[in-house]
Amino acid sequence: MQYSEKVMDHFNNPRNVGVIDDADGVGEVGNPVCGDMMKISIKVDDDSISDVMFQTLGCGAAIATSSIVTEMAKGMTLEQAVAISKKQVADELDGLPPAKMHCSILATDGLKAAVDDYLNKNGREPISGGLAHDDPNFDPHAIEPEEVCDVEG
Amino acid sequence: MQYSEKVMDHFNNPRNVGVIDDADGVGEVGNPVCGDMMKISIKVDDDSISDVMFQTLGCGAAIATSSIVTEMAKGMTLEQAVAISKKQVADELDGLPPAKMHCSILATDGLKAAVDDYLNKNGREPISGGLAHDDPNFDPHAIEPEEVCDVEG
Amino acid sequence: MSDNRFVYFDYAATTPVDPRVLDAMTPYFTELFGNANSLYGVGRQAFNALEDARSRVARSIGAAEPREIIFTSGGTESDNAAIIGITRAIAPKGGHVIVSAFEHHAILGPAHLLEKDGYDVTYLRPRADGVVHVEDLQSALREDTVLVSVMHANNELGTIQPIAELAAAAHASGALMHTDAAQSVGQIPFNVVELGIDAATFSSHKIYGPKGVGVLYLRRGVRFQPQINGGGQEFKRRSGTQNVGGAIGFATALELMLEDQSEEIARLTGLREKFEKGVISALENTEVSAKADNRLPNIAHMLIKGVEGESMLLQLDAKGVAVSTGSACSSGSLEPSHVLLSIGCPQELAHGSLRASFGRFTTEEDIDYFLEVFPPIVNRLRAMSPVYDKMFGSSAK
Amino acid sequence: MSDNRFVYFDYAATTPVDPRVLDAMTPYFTELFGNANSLYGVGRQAFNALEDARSRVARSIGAAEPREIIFTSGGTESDNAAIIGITRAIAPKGGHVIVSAFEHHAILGPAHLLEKDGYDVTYLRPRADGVVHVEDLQSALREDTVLVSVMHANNELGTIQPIAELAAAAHASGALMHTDAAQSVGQIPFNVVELGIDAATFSSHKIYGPKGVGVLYLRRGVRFQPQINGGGQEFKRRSGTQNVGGAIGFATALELMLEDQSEEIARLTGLREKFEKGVISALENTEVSAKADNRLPNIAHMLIKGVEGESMLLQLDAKGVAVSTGSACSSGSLEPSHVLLSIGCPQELAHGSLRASFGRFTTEEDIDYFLEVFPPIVNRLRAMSPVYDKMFGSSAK
Ligand SMILES: Cc1ncc(COP(=O)(O)O)c(C=O)c1O
Ligand SMILES: Cc1ncc(COP(=O)(O)O)c(C=O)c1O
Repeated sequence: MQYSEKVMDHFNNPRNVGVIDDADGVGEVGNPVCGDMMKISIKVDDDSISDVMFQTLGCGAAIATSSIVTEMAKGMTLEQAVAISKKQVADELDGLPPAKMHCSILATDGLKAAVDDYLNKNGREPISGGLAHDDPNFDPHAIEPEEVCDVEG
Repeated sequence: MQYSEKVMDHFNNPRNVGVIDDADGVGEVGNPVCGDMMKISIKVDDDSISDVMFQTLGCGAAIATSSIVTEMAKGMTLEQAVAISKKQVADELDGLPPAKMHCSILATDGLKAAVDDYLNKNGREPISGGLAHDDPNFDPHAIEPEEVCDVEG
Repeated sequence: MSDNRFVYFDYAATTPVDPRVLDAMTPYFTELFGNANSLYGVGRQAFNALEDARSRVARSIGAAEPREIIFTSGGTESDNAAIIGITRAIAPKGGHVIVSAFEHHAILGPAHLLEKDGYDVTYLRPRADGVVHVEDLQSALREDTVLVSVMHANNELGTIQPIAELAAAAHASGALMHTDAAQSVGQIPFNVVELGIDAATFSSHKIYGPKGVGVLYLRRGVRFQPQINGGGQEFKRRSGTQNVGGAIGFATALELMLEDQSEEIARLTGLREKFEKGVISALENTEVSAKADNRLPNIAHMLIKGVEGESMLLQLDAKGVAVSTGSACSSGSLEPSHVLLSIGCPQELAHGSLRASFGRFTTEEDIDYFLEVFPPIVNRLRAMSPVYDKMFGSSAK
Repeated sequence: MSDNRFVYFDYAATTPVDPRVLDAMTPYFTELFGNANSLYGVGRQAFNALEDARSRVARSIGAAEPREIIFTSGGTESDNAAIIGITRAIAPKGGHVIVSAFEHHAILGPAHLLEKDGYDVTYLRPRADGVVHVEDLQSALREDTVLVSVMHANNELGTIQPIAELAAAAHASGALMHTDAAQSVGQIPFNVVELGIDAATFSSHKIYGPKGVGVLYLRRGVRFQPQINGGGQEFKRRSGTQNVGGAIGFATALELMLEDQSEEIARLTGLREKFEKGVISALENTEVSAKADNRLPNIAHMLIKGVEGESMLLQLDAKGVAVSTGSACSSGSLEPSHVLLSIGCPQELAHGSLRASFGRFTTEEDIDYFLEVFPPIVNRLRAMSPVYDKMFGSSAK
């Protein structure tokens, strides 16, 4: 399994780490029991994301996808932000190992949750269409068919 | 599988090769279909073996055991000659690989057959007690339990 | 603190070939290249070398006879062959097998296969101390138990198992005993007769020998169904043209391990303790994973709470330090180590495990360097976590 | 004629590692020793090297994708895995398998195992020319035939089999096709797509690569049940820490074979013809064993009537010449080669077979030397035989 240079860059120098104190919306997805968890806070200005910060506990891919998604989202409309797909996140990072594709769901779900939280706080309908993490059939362990299992000796 | 130096010596410089033209007894055992065959001819003097020669078609061990058995038999009484065991033959050669132990039966059987032939020609009873090769249950392929199968690549 | 520094703390994953081992092997690639099954000179040379290696391995582990040593392609093959080959030979129609729950996948894999084929398999749990207790084995043994397999030292925790007692219990119940000694052989005393085992697994690349070479020890008289068939090499127990150079590499590597074993035990234990104490005193919420005292000298396994293993590993890598983490299976960092779970470690902690394993070329300075670079990494990752304070911070107390 | 001369005519048994191959492998023993499954730098280097080797092998045999290449411990393991792994995956409850009767024991062994487990196995006989004919395969194919395995070139006779036609026939009947290409790959053109095969076996030590390394080609989509389980390496198809240096050795060795393949085909064919003609003209009652013209450039296989193989071999060895004989299985010189018997050779002739196989370092002078020392050996052995004149002498005519 190999991470792209771009993944490693975002992992080693994650952008927008932290919490926005007076955030307009906050999303929190994942679970420490599963090994990864993300919290994302956004400022919204005229239905566009004007600022975004994240905190993530997780593997290299979880941190890198969190970081890139904050860069991608900044300046987007809410509609655009919730439409970011896991494939777009992976592409933006020059690809992810098949076994790590699920990590991009953490990031896109986190962003969706933050947007819905903002809308909810403002008495508006959610627009994310639901989170993968809320689906009872969602299996964060599900991996792409091409996955190669690496092992400790 | 490894032959001892003594086996290799007897294989490379077999003693007593040939046929005694006026032999008193001749033994012929084995079968070209099985891959080994031995012919041994003896001169008998006062119920002792005064001369002995052999011809053998067969593997290194077949030739070496044939050669050593002629050396062992020369000067022996007929009784002593038929009592030579396959183990004695092998010991005399500093051992044989387990897979080749059956070869010493070829040599001891050949000698027994020659002695019995001599006795028979002289109207006397055979003393060898029978040949392994005459036993319908004799399996020349039977190998020692320790045998290791070597293989061509 | 130089960024060019390379500190290898993953000797339990694999080791470099010792130059002396490589020297011993080298002639067998070129001049002495014969097939050990050929009758002519260059073949006999190969055969003699192979049998010499076999005798030396037998002597090194206290085996009664060289033919109890079967050369294989590695620890994984040896494990598979032991579990399946012995069980199927003794109980072709089914029976009961016991393996510990924290065995390497090379044991668990074939155990699952046997289960699929109708055998009963018990996955015996070690206790929280990281040890399989004899009483627990005794309760698990049944009249139809064919084989018990418990590893000599666990490859993650480093805990050493009471193999002699376990073997005695297995034998008392009429079962055979296999032990996977891939992590222990060479590191600590290992004698098949003293342990009273019937079969054992070794892997060359864990002891400064070449990769792709292993040994299956099979006590004389143990019934066995070969798992790779063909030309009948290795006393008909493992077919395939033998890797003569590899066998010599393994034999040499093992002898070198034994040469200075007691000095190395002392030296590595010292390094390990320095490492463990250093981490615990530098970082809150860290501890040694398994509480048993009887552990390999060379493996430190720790829980670094509130941090995910892979991210720790990658950050260390950026500093030139190679370690492993029980949760680094790329089938997802989501899958915590089955070893930690087997001793009752909660999942959220199991994600943050760190294994540092030391070896022949590890120095005090390596440990010092690690203790310099590691705490800032953990602190940074914990600071980046949305839950660290909540779960482990002083406010959580 | 010097007694110190060493003439190696057993390249089909094994080859020395080419110095260029050894050079390519060497760094992976020491500096680049990482475990290819580890995430840190030295592990990633090993991973990259392994995957590079995989791609190069894939390219060399025309495979569609690198992941169709599975590194194993040798030809024997690949053969076993192919026969059992494919058959059991496709027909877990039984079915029909066809293997040719003159396959290597690494195929016949697992075929017998399948038979024991209730599968039907047909051992398809080649004809007297040393070739498996398509019509014969067609008659043997059944509706429930799962797998056909016919070797690309026979390791004793050197005869090349019509794999493309055989594969087409197998496919037309819904069966998969495996070929054991241990003797042919590198020697003659080999392309998995042109041959239309689903699986193939290769062995490194036959092509100047290291011993203990092989490849199983498995076309994408072919169902397979792994025969060695554990960590899930090799795309879950063959567990065990990979022998990275070995994989690189294999890839390099194969590429070197391809580099001058056509020149070597011409050169070796010339040597083989000189050898065969030289033997026939020097010695009565000798002939090439298999009549087919389409034979490997580098294997001469002859019947030397009225002589036993091992004794011939040992006498040649005393002259520094290494050859092999189909009857040299030490389970008894009494067991003639199953290959010769399969093409209808009478047992008494099969005992006297001689295989001389040539390679990269064989010269004209080697052949000349052989033709000098060989006839006196045969004449001496024939003179020592109690039956030569009777069976083959002029009086026997
Ligand atoms: C305890 C244990 N058993 C088996 C193995 C597998 O051995 P190999 O890597 O030689 O296949 C390993 C290491 O990978 C191990 O640590
Ligand atoms: C045709 C054929 N198949 C399989 C094998 C076995 O390969 P290995 O020696 O690598 O186990 C050989 C050679 O021994 C062979 O010639």
